[in-house]
Amino acid sequence: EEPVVRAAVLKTGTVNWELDTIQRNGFDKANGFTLTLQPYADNGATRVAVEGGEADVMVADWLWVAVQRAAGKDYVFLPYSTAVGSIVVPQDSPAQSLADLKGKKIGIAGGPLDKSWLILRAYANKEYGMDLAAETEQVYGAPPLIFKSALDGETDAAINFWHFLAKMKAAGMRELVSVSTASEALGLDPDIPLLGYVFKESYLAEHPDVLKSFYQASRSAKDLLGSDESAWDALRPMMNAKTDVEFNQLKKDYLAGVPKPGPVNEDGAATFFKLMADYGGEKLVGDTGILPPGLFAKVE
Amino acid sequence: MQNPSARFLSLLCLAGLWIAASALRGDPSVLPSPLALAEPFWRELTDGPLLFHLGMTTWRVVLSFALAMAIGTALGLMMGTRPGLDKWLDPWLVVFLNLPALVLIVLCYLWIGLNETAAIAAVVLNKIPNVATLVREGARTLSPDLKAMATVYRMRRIPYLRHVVLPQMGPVLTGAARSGIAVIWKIVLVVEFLGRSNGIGFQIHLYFQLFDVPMVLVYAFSFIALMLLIEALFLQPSERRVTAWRRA
Amino acid sequence: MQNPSARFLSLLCLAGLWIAASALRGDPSVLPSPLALAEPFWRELTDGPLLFHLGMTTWRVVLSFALAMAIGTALGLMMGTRPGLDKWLDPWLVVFLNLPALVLIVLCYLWIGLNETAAIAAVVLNKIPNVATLVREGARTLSPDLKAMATVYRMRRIPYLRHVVLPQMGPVLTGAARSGIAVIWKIVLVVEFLGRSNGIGFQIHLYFQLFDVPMVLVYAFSFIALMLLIEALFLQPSERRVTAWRRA
Amino acid sequence: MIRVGIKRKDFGTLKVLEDVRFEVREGECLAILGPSGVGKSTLLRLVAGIDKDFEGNIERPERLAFVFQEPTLLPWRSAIDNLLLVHEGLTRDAALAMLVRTGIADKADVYPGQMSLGQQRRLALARAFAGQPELLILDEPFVSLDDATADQMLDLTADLLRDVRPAALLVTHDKREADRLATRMLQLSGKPASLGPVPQSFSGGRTYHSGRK
Amino acid sequence: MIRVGIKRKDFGTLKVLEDVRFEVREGECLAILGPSGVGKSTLLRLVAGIDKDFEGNIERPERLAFVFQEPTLLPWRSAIDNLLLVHEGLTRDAALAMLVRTGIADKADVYPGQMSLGQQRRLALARAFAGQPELLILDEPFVSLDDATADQMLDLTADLLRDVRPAALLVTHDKREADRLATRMLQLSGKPASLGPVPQSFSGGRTYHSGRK
Ligand SMILES: Nc1ncnc2c1ncn2[C@@H]1O[C@H](COP(=O)(O)OP(=O)(O)OP(=O)(O)O)[C@@H](O)[C@H]1O
Ligand SMILES: Nc1ncnc2c1ncn2[C@@H]1O[C@H](COP(=O)(O)OP(=O)(O)OP(=O)(O)O)[C@@H](O)[C@H]1O
Ligand SMILES: [Mg+2]
Ligand SMILES: [Mg+2]
Repeated sequence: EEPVVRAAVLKTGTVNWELDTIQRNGFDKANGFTLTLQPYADNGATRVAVEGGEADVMVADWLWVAVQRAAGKDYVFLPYSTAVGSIVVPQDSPAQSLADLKGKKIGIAGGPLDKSWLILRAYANKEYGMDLAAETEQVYGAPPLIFKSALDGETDAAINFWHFLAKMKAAGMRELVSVSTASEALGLDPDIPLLGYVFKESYLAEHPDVLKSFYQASRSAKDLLGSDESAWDALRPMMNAKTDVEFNQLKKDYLAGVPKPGPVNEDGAATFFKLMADYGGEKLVGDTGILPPGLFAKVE
Repeated sequence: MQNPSARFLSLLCLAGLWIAASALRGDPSVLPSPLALAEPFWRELTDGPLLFHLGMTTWRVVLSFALAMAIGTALGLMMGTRPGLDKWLDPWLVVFLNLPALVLIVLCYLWIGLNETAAIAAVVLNKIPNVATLVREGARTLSPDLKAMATVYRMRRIPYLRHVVLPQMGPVLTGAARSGIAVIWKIVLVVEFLGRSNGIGFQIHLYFQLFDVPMVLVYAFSFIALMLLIEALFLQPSERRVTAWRRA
Repeated sequence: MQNPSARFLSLLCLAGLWIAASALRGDPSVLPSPLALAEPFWRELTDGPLLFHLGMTTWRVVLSFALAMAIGTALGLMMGTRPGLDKWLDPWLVVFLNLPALVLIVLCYLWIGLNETAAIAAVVLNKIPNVATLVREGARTLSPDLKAMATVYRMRRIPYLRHVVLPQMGPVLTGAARSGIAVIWKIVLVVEFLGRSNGIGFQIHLYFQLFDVPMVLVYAFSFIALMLLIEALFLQPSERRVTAWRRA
Repeated sequence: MIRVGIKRKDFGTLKVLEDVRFEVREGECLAILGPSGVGKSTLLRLVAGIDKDFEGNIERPERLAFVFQEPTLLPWRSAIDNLLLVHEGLTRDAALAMLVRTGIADKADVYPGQMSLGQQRRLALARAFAGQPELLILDEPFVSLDDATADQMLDLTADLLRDVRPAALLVTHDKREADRLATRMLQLSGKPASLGPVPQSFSGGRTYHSGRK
Repeated sequence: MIRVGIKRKDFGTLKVLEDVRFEVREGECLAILGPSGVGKSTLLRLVAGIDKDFEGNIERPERLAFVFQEPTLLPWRSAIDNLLLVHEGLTRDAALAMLVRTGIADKADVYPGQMSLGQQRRLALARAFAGQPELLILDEPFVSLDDATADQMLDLTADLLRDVRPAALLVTHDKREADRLATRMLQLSGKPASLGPVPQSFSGGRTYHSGRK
């Protein structure tokens, strides 16, 4: 009979757009499995769900998955999105580059280990010889609070998750540097998917076909969203876009983050990992500092 | 309240203050006026899932409350009346009292599984030490004279607990119950957003992530309204009955 | 405890249970043994930022605790002794008592700004209704006879509060303080992870995001250890002194 | 019957009782006299088994009744409930009859806090008499009562002693009460206190009172 | 001096006092007699201003002392602190002297719970006498005391009345006490109660007691 794939998702997460498209268009059945969604209100809950065996797949960033794998968990990673953040400033801010943020206050949503923040630190160091962490003041906070305090001008610049960034840009904030610009300047492969679906190897061993069929379904959904405007209309209610500007910004940024088909560039990933280790330290990458083998699922 | 209208007027004042504040602030996305909440509230109530989520949360609150109060009271009574036991259990109480809700909840979910049992267990474990602490203090002040009286007249255990101990613990218990239900509901919120797919906590966190302050308030206040009702219809009348002797 | 060794032994038992449980479970990433925590704890303490974060959290806890207890006690006393006032303020109390911590914290951050004042205000506002509820119940049981005595002998306000009211409120206050400090610290954790850049709550959330259970436990237990020390060194001796008359 | 053999009773460094030995048979009433603070209440508490921290041993029957020096009622239960809750088999009618005999039938449904102290004391008496005690202990039961009421209560007690025939222990400062109820009298005195005969000056009863003025 | 003019005092439907009017001057002592539950304590509470819920008006001086029918001490403060905390100007020596005069000097540093009831009552007396009251109210102050101790307390009270000359109100069931201390006596009786002369049978004092046996 058809295997059931239970996905633990953040109810507000963008991954719902893709999974909903899969269900709506029957891409799961077409690929021989049934997809069910378990929505949670917090990312941590999705981790607990998969770890505890209450769900089979979740979305996580690959660095985290790498560290967990290095620590002995049998997680594997299937690319979902390359979307990265950027740092934004108010429209009328005098800042033109990271160097101008010296002595300013930056609001950061993901905490001190946020990937975007680490890449920007590396970039500032390389471009301007500047220690961004030391020469600015950081305010960490929940994404909505960072969103609000940036709009209110309480902070001089902000780094937020990408769907909040889309709204901030729609509200008139200006992108100072995009993280993809920064990573290119650092010689990183911009196609490395930062977010991905995470399965347990033990689960995949019991359901050998699931990985491939899930990947196919995901690709079908992405293709449809990339080619068919009307597919988006179905998603609009769940996108929480108040204006057309916001809606289009979200759509654009989403499509920009669709990874290329095909296997992940593992050397590029290793370089990336090394860089993160330099800036994020052991906390972020675990005590090995080496990308654990077998992390990226082989589907083609 | 002998006078329900005072209750009502007082709530109106609060709403008035709120309206004034929101007019002063002038940013409905951050401080919407209560009037602006009426429409989304009505929509969620009639068309939306509010009742379903409220039901789930209430059920969790009621169950955990009953369990936590029962176990916590028993534990507190024992610890308050038996110094020998207290000496041994007290450090445990301190540990569990100060274990962060987040930690306890995550551990419960990890150990028991991401299910209803774990959710309830997490809330109950969170709350028991709290109740036990309060009840223990109350039990320490039980009148030795009444105890002597009950001993002499060979009162049995159940009538003794019911008519001698319980009334003395009354204020502590109502205090513990009232603040307890509030704390429990707050923990249930956390439990829900950390690992349940329904309930007010789930919805509040959801709308918080969407930065929809009005909806956050709609859900928060739906439970508060329920509590105001329960206060007015059950807690206060029963408290009034139980403490009648004080005012007589 | 007359006998600190009982305290110590009892904690050892708890640790023993934990070691056994973790051995049974056999998955150190989910339930590490306390022995496995010793090394990272020591590292964080000597090399790492543990002391800094613990300091920040403790400072917030102490400040909010002092404010919340002072205001809450005053409010509770007034409400407990003046039924007229109680009638008016009670519904407000219920509302604030049941306002979810998350909501209050977010609102404080939104209205006051993402700063320390907002953080402390959020905790204090969260805790005041709790203290007030407990103290109010205690105040309702104040002995009318002693009050009559104090009236007749024209005792002044301050000695009256100190020598007549306070000792009667003793058990309620120690209960409120003990459970209060625990609740406050839990709220501080939430406040820290939602909008502060340091403190135990910030660290716990960080490690929770990394799903690093051992480090989460290290940080959680560092505060618990502090509380155990405070209990043993301050709370219990002072409680013992204050309640000496009961055991005499 | 009770058999009391107390070797010593201390409160910390304060020695209160030493070598107090006596027996009281069914139907007997032993009155204990003695100055304030000598240890009378302490002795009664030992006899009743409320305080177990002493050297010596005491034999007592199962069914006790104790009128404490203060009323010791349940303030949150009505007067009649204070009888009914304490005595399991007691019927409402019997309880009411006892309230009638103690003269507080009109207070049956009010709380003790709504009664005068004398009425509360009578309620405590009613509670003691409502059972069928094998051992009756009375610690100054008739203070705060006017003479007429005290007289009624004395009659009531005498009736109970005659009908139920418990072993009885009565502490009082009032010679008339002792004369009326007791079959024997002993004086508690000394530091630590022990029992002895009542001094002659005392047994004269009313003649003593005249010396007061 | 005090001037009492109570029109009526009810507890709900229970009418307790009606038309109670009297005056007491400095140095005078008015004894109030009456059966248990008639309203004596209620009257005293009105006079002291503890209970303000009545019809009528009462003039009273500022400095009061009240010996309640029950000791009403602070159980969490030592005996001597019970004096010192209540009377602001009182020196430790003066307080101790008062404890000596009431015969409980050896209990100065223990808690009330560690004292016998008679000792607690004497502490309450000491507290009342330690100030310089302009109005002294005594609600059955000498019960639970043996005759010798009661005698001492009576002497002490007489001394105070002579030296400090407060207006005094004494409730008692004991005719001897009233004879000894009071300059006037009134009887509270009836339902609702009002004041009247003491009936003849009572004023005979000891002769009455003989009728008891
Ligand atoms: N708080 C109250 N509520 C209702 N009734 C009360 C209250 N206090 C006293 N009473 C009633 O008022 C009457 C008078 O009581 P009070 O205490 O003044 O009597 P008393 O003369 O002092 O008697 P005793 O000599 O027994 O102390 C009694 O019948 C009593 O039941
Ligand atoms: N819990 C206690 N701790 C210490 N001392 C106590 C305690 N209870 C009583 N005492 C002391 O023991 C002695 C005897 O007290 P007890 O109450 O037996 O006296 P009593 O003979 O009943 O006096 P009274 O006639 O005044 O009631 C007193 O000196 C008292 O101070
Ligand atoms: Mg005694
Ligand atoms: Mg009286």
